Amino acid sequence: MKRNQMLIPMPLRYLINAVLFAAFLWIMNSLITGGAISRYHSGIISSIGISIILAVSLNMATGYLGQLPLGHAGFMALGAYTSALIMKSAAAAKGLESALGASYAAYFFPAALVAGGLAAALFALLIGMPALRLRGDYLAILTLGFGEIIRVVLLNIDNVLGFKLTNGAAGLQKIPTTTTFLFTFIFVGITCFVIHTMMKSRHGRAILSIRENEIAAESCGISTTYYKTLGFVVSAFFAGIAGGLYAGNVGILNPSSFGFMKSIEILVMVVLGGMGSMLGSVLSASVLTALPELLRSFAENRMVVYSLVLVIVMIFKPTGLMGTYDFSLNGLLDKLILKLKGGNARFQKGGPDE
Amino acid sequence: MKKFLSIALALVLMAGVFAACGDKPESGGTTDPTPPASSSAAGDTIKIAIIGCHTGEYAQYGLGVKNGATLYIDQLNASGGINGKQVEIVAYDNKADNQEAINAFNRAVDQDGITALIGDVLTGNTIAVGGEAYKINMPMITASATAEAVTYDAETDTVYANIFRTCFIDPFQGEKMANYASEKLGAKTAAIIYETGNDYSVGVKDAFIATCSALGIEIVSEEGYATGDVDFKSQLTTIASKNPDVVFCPNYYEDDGLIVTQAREVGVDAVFMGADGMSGVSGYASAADAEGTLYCSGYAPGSTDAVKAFEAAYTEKYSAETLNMFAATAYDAAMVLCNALQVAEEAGLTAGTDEYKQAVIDAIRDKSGELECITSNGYTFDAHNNPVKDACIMKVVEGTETFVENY
Amino acid sequence: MSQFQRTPVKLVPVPSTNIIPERDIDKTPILEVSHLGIDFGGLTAVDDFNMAIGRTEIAGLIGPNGAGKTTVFNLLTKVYQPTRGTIMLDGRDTAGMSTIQVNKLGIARTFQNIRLFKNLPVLDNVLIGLHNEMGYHSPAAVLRLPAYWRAERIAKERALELLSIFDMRDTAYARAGSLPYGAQRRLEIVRALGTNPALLLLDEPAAGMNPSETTELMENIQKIRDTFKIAIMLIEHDMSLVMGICEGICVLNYGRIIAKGSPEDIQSNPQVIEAYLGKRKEGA
Amino acid sequence: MSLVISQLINGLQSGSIYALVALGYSMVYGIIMLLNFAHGDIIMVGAYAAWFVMVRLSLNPVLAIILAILACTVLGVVIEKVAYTPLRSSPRLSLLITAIGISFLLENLAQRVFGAGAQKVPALISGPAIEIGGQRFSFIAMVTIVVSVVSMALLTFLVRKTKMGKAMRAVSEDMGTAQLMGINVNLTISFTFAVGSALAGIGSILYSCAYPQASPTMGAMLGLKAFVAAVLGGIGSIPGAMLGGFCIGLAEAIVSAVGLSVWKDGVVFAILIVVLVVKPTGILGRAIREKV
Repeated sequence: MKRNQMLIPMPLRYLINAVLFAAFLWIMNSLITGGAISRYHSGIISSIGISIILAVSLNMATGYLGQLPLGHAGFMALGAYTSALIMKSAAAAKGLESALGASYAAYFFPAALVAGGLAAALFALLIGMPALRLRGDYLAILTLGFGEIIRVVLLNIDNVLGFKLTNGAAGLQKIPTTTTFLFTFIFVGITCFVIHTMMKSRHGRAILSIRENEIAAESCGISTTYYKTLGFVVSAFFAGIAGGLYAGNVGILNPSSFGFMKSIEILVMVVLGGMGSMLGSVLSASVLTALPELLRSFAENRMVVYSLVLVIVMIFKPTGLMGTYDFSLNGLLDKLILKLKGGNARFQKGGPDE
Repeated sequence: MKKFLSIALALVLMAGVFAACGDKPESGGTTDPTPPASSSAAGDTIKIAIIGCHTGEYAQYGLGVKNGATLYIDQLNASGGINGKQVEIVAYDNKADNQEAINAFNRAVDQDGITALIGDVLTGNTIAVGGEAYKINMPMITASATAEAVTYDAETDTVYANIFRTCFIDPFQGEKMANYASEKLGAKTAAIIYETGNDYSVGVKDAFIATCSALGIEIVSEEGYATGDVDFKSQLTTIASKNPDVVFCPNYYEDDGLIVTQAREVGVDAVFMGADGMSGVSGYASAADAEGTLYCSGYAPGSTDAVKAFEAAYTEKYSAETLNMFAATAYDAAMVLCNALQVAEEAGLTAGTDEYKQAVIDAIRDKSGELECITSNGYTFDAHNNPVKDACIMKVVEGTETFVENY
Repeated sequence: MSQFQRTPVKLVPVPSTNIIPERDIDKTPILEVSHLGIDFGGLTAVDDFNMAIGRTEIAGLIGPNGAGKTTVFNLLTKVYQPTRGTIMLDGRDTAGMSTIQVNKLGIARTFQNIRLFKNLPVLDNVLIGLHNEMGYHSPAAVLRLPAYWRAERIAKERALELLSIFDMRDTAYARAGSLPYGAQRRLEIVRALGTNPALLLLDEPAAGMNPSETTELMENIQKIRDTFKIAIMLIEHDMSLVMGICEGICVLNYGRIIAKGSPEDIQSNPQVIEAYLGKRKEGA
Repeated sequence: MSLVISQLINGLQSGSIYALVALGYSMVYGIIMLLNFAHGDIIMVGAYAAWFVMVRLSLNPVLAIILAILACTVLGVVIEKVAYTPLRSSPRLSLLITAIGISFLLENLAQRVFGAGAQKVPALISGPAIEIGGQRFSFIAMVTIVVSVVSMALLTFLVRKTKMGKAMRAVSEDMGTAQLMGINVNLTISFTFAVGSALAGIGSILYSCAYPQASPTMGAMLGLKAFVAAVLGGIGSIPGAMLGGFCIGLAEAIVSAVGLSVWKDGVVFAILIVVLVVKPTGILGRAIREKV
């Protein structure tokens, strides 16, 4: 019986996807640099990419880990401020520009993004260690509180430090606008890839087992605290990266941009797409980011619609629109090959990696 | 891994949708807006954008600006437009979000081919849009963004030559009120209560403190509160114990109403002073509590015939709720901008070209002094593109806000 | 955390019994419990519980409803921390350890109210049981290094072998929650076996099974003991199962042991008959 | 000295309102283990109701008070029936997300209906300041403190001494068993929501007296802080909610009094974090053991 085997072998699957993704990046990038896609549209596409990173990373904590952190925007803020400060000081150091040429931003920006991600991850670790011992609602309220504290600190830290760091309510201004389509989507790719490969491993299964049944997970020898923290920290890391991209996209940061409202907006994307479905998160992040631009009437009633979506989805389809379904191009190819061969072998999912 | 594909598919889909869907902007209030012209503004109309927060918490400011500017342009169009060309408005709502503001600006430039911009409304949004506008030298005039950083970057000592405003800057109001307190009220001590999460409050407060120390007014207490707070009694109890001559509260009127009410409750009997955000405070505090409260404003309702005509025209067309100071400054901003556009048109330049933009910018800066504006006798701008004009001092007398003097 | 070295069960092609783990060489008991007790807010749920289980013994824990049987399991697996007494596992005191630690030391269990990972495939349920048997680190997983592929391949083979004990290989890709009730109980046993235990605790494994399923289960429990050479302790209300396969039986009533011994001893013990079987006698 | 007393009264006044709201949180959490995010927004609806009755309908304050409390009570029960009952057997996460959704729905609907700006609520209660030993106490502050203490006493009586109270305690202990014992679980849960929301209604009246404005987001931060109060006091405990409310109110007053008012919100959430880490059951709460 060969029915559990994948017809396209594993490394080839990765290769097919990598080639297609690279082709997508290249085509879109040349369209943008060539001017076929206007600055307005490419700006929205970048926003979509940032939303995707946020939704996919929150899905890690909500959909896979089964926790409800309400401070995702706080982690985004940490990443945004960290990478913005790095980019500002890099821009201020004139020597860098002469040493590395005009494209010094291309060298620095990824490093600044990763630094932003690490800052968010560090704080997630600090807050996660006590918070994740608590169950459900308490974690939600604690992360909410933490998000608020981050906002208050960003507002007032300058008064304590005695020098300008975050620039308080006026906001951090004149951040180099280095976010491009390519940067955004390379990081979208990295985010999806890392979270996907992580979830299809023993670590990912441990995280899922916590969502499914924490007591049973412990009885299987899974260190639930460790894996909760891991999931939480990874989620925060990518939120931090998204924050950095956001900072580079708008060029100005205000603490008020990262309030509770923002966290809820990301949560709506995850819930609508289906908790536990990466594809769902990607699709709903794209649609919910683009829709207000497309439909003015939607933009006005956006928040009412969002809140209704939360309630209605939970009551009538708690799994979200996509459920936990995830699309696989190679799976589709497998099916196609089977059909072409005329074999009547039933298609079955298989392998550690789909 | 396969998710990459999903993303790719989703995005290609999205891009397709965008390309296919040339969504119309909000109706600008002019004569029927012609369908989006691909040939930018070179046709029979001159396109300008109005960007601001038309929905959400600060909607009354954004709508005031939009309506005020639209009112002037409608009047202008009715009287023949600019050299026979009609001015067409494209209005975009930025939902008070920086990212949305930039998106809206890019859309106005790329899709609608605007020649100038009136906006943005909130300071943060204006700085975000200003960054983009400066890159392409797009003439821009804001009626409401009061932070110094909108037109001038202190860090690099750069003036954003393309950006102007018709409202005061934050430091100006703080300075004016400190001077007024010293000169007219003879104040020796002052206390401050301000909203920490609001750059406007912080900006005015900082200037007030700086001026006070120069004038020898002692700041006996400096209290902050968080956005959304409604209980100020603890801070006010502290202030009451210091017994200052004046209490300066550079906040929005709703908070100021609560502050004045609670202050009287805990026994503060000092004079309250505020900045332009205080306009409207009389609706949120009893006449007795608010009696004598002073603030500066960019516009004195009902003070002159021109102002009265504006108010009548405005209330005829729009709700009186949005008739605020920024509606008046936006009316002026539209007047200043249209005057400059006329200069550029008369010079025979082609809209959209660099020379055209520069001509508009030069005209705003140099040719606005003679205009009959409603909040100032013409506009002249200082080295940082800020208007040089007096503040109107307003005072709450028996529950109504009355004009005292220009100061 | 210290962890004593157990030789992991080799990848034996089940049901072959050629390779035997070495842990059964000496004859000391795998589990020794003395004076174990727990109070819930003044109420004594279990008191003075003493028991020893041999290395490859099948032991039974019976008693009327509410006697405290499941509480004993929860104490042994540290879901509850005992108020009194000691639990020695393979000669080591488990005082202060967590559920996770005692599992790593060799106690695995099933639950009275089934606790499967319902929305995951059957195979993944078993793979989660095998979690600690796979050694690769997260960077290896994310970067898909050879260590990942190797460990995953071996674990998958192992999981399928474990499933074949109960002839469940064909359901490997079905959702665990979609299995029939009996199969879910069997899957819990397979998952527990995945953690490579020295002592397997089964909480009412035959609940909800029909007589033929129960007979099959009895055979399988014995087969597991013989194959893996492990000790098994089970809570069960089905007396035919308990009397049929248990070598030692412990009877609990009101949190205390009222009788211990072989099935024959227990069946003839008057106290047990009074407390437990008495009902049946009256009804007969 | 008088400064200290004034600050204490300030703290007790805002603490009383937190306490009333915290009671509602605590009761609902105790009975269906749901963090009812919408609870704070019920207060917002109460304030708008009072405003609507007095300003738009021009009726007298007593009627406004009664109608506002009634509106809150009905709204609480309707939310429970429409949004929470269908999800009673769903995972806790779904229920929590629904509660957040309801909270947002109320806020945004209020914004669409009444506008984003604040509405001034006319004085519902007024009276002269009371002077005791040369110290001036605001009339409203005194009323607020007294009303909330009386409400708590009544609630304690209701839960301890009445048949409905026994049913509430039984349902919160074990819903299934309570049902087997012939208790109408649905009715009991609805009743709990009604009582909790009525308390929120009283809170909204006191709130409108102290801070005479109604705005769409007024309930959000108030609700969160009241929840912190409930957790601090021990969730599920009536005196705990009261104690927690006073503690939070006083903590805020102290922080403001020493000149750190900008950190007020931060301090409240820091208290929450410390409580959850050090003693998750709160000051007067008891541990809930999950059945395995």
